Amino acid sequence: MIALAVALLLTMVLGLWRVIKGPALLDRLLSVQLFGTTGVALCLVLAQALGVSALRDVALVLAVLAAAAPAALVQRLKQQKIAQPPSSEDNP
Amino acid sequence: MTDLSPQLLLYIGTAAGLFAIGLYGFIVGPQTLRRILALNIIGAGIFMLMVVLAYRGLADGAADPVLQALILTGLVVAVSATAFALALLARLKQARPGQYRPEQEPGP
Amino acid sequence: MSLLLFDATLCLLLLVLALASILSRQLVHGVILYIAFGLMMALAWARLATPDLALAEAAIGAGLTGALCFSALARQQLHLPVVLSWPQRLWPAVFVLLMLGGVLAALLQLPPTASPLVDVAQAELINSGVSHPVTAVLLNFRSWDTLLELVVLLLALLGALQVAPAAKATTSWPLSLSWSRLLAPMVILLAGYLLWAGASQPGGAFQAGALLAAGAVVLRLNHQLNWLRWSNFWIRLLIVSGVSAFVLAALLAMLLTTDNTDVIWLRWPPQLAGGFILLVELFATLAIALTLTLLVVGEPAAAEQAQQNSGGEAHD
Amino acid sequence: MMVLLLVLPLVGALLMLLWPKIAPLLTLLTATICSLAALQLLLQVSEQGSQQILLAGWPSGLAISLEANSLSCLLILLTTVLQLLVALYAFATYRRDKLGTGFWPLSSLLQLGLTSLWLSRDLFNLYVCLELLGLVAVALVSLSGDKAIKPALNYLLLSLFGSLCYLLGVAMLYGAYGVLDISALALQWQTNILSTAALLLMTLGLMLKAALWPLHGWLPAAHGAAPAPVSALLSALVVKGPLFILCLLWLQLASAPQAVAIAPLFTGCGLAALLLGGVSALRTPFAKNMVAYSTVAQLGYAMLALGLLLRFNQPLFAAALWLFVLAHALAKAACFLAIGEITATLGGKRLNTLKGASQTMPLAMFAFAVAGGSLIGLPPSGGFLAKWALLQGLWLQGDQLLWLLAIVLATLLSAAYVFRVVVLAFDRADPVAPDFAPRILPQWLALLPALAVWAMALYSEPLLRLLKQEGL
Repeated sequence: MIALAVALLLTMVLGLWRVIKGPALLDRLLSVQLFGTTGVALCLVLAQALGVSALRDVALVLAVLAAAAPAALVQRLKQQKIAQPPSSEDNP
Repeated sequence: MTDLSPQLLLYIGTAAGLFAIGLYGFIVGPQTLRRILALNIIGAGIFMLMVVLAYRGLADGAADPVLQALILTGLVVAVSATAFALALLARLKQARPGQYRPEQEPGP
Repeated sequence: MSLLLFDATLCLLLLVLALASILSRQLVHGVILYIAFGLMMALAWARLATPDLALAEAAIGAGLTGALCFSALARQQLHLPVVLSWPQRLWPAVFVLLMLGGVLAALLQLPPTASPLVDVAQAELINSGVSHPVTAVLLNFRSWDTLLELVVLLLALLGALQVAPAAKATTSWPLSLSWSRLLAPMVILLAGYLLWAGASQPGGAFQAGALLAAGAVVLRLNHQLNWLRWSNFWIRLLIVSGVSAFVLAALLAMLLTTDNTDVIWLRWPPQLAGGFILLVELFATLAIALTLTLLVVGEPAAAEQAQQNSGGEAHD
Repeated sequence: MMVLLLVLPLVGALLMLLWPKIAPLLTLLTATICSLAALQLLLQVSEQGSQQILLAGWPSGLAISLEANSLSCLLILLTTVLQLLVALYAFATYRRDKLGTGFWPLSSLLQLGLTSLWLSRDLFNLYVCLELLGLVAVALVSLSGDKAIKPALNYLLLSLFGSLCYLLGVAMLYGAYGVLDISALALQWQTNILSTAALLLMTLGLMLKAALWPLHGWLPAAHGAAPAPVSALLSALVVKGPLFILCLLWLQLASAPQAVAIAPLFTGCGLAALLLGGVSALRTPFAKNMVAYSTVAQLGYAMLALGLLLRFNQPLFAAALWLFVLAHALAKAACFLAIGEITATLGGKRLNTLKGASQTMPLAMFAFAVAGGSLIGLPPSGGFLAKWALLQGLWLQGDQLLWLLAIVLATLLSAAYVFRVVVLAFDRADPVAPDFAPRILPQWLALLPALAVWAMALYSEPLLRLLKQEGL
């Protein structure tokens, strides 16, 4: 069970690469989304492995809310167009 | 030199590390928003330390409820303060038009 | 062994994300990294088997902080990356390392024994009116802290409303709108469940309130719930009710215990404690949800006024 | 009685939020009742000894404990009376000065935060009180609008950082001893790296929040930018909160070797604050900033007294410490109200606006001069009492010539910045014309605390006895 959790965590380490390196803002955002969904899975696995059933509630909350931040972001992006920052470094 | 289990030591080290990272960010900045993030990272480090402390010397799975409650209280206080700081920051950006480019300005 | 590997990976991820969020050259990236860091913190709480915190962190870190930071970012002009000279980086780093050394040296001296309060709290749990020890500490053993904490939250809202700049009108987006409508009932259901569960298992007022707020924020961003504003008397009443229900309940409890010789502030009568706590939590949840929502989205009235005032310019 | 003092401002603030129209009257009402209650509590405590309650009726350790000793009561009385005075001043001027409606509930919450801080004896509860105080102070500063936003934000960030340092210290102490109650902690205290590090972290945080030199950088801007009644409250009361906790920690918790080891730091910082703060006050061109720098300098006396108290353990220094706090609070409230009233009437922020003010606004100028006399330490003011206790203590220790010299120098500096204003005000050649007819009532209100600080001398015997026996 723990091995499964470790494997899930390792996928996050791979996601970390995209979050840090980008290159585009969208890459970073999508990998944060990946963190969210993997987090849900991880919580469920941990609930089983550690025997703490309340962690399933955590998974539920994460699943419902993991989309809230990106929704807020998209909303703000539309008004501010921060998706295209002035520096060229970020454009793919 | 210590009787704590390696796992607790690992988390204590991480907590101290987060505190240090946040401290560095708070001092160096340079943007105010980044300093607010840094404060939150310091807070996360402290809360992590408190969680780890809650596990010492108890049977498996049990944790000190007092510490957990303190953390929850601290968390609410931290969120409130962060939100207030961000509101002030937003106003600051608006109050100094020299550093802020309003949306309404005609584009090229 | 594999658990230790898991812990090591998790800690590494946390440290790398925090460091990257501080050191990233662009602020936007710093904020995104910080949100990822918040998610990872929720996982760390889950791993440390503190579901109360994991729930709170999930609602705040994943839901609200992200929205807050992006709102702040949206109002800020993008800075070009700031390059600091090496003395500007070196001296703080030296100071931080010294501090880290001191703190670590001190932390290694921590005794491995639990606090004596754990046993006391466990022994008194049956008299507290709830069966979940964390809720008992929050709303009974150390309720004064919680009351003041609610005041702090209210205060942050007062301060934020007072300085709030005129918010800009946003345009709604059909997909996000219908999605948020779908989300709303689920959030309410889940929040109610968390509040109810708080008496016996992890969950409680703050978690439920933060969750509700996260749902309300998404709706507000899509121009729903326009009645949700500070200038609306009933909303103000609800926001204030979090603290006032607490105070009123405490005063009522004082009246009910007049047969005893000593009347003590914030003591619930033992047989009614569960009811009092549920009542206080119910109002606290509503107040927390509304306060957090307004903290994140600001006062909508200002936005609409600004829209009317600057209507001409906006079309340029 | 304690509960009344805590609940009343809170309930008042809540009602003010619901019905903003009645807020000013409600503030005056609650402040009056609280002042009377505080007086009653002080009398009660001085007769029957200190009172302690365990909140919510749980066993000691689990419950948060509140303690009303004579010092706490005195500070509560000071808080409520100043609150009432400032509320009156604000009531008299809020239409003219466009003080937002936000002022009233915030000032009530400030009273709540301060009262609960003076009473609390629980490390974590003190953290919550500190945060409450910090947020309310920042919200009050930001009432001034655009020009105050930057100082307010800076204040908030540093104050948050200070609280986090304090919280880390609390976490370490709880980790080591498993209790949060200060008296329980004092019983098990050990001198080791852990407790020393925790104390130092908390000291760093509290010094930052109390604007003690060299961590005072945020104060002049924040206090200078705030509206006059707010600056009066902040300078007189808010910075004293963290100072109070600092004294609690070092006087009740720290072991003798730790106390002796830290003493040079406090005395050194105190001296530096006195001298450098005084020089800055002398050099700044803005009237309110001058008063704010004077706060930095005057806090140096408190630091000095604390350091000497830790070093020599002589009760006279404890009396000096708290006399400084009381005298400074009254004098500074008078200074800020007087300067605020003058600058509002004469329409300018710079010191040279005050030219000839003794002619146009004699009462306010008189209030400033009288309060300034206490800041300098002229007999028989409260400031003199405090300084006298300090010098007496030094005399008893013997061979402290260097300290005497430094105190004389600091006195000269404070005299210099007070006389700088007074001389300017008595320059009747070409007075600055007021923007509108000066009003009498606010000037009287500024004069009241200034007179009170001189009246302290009348009660010097009981005050000294109270403070010496308590000394925390």
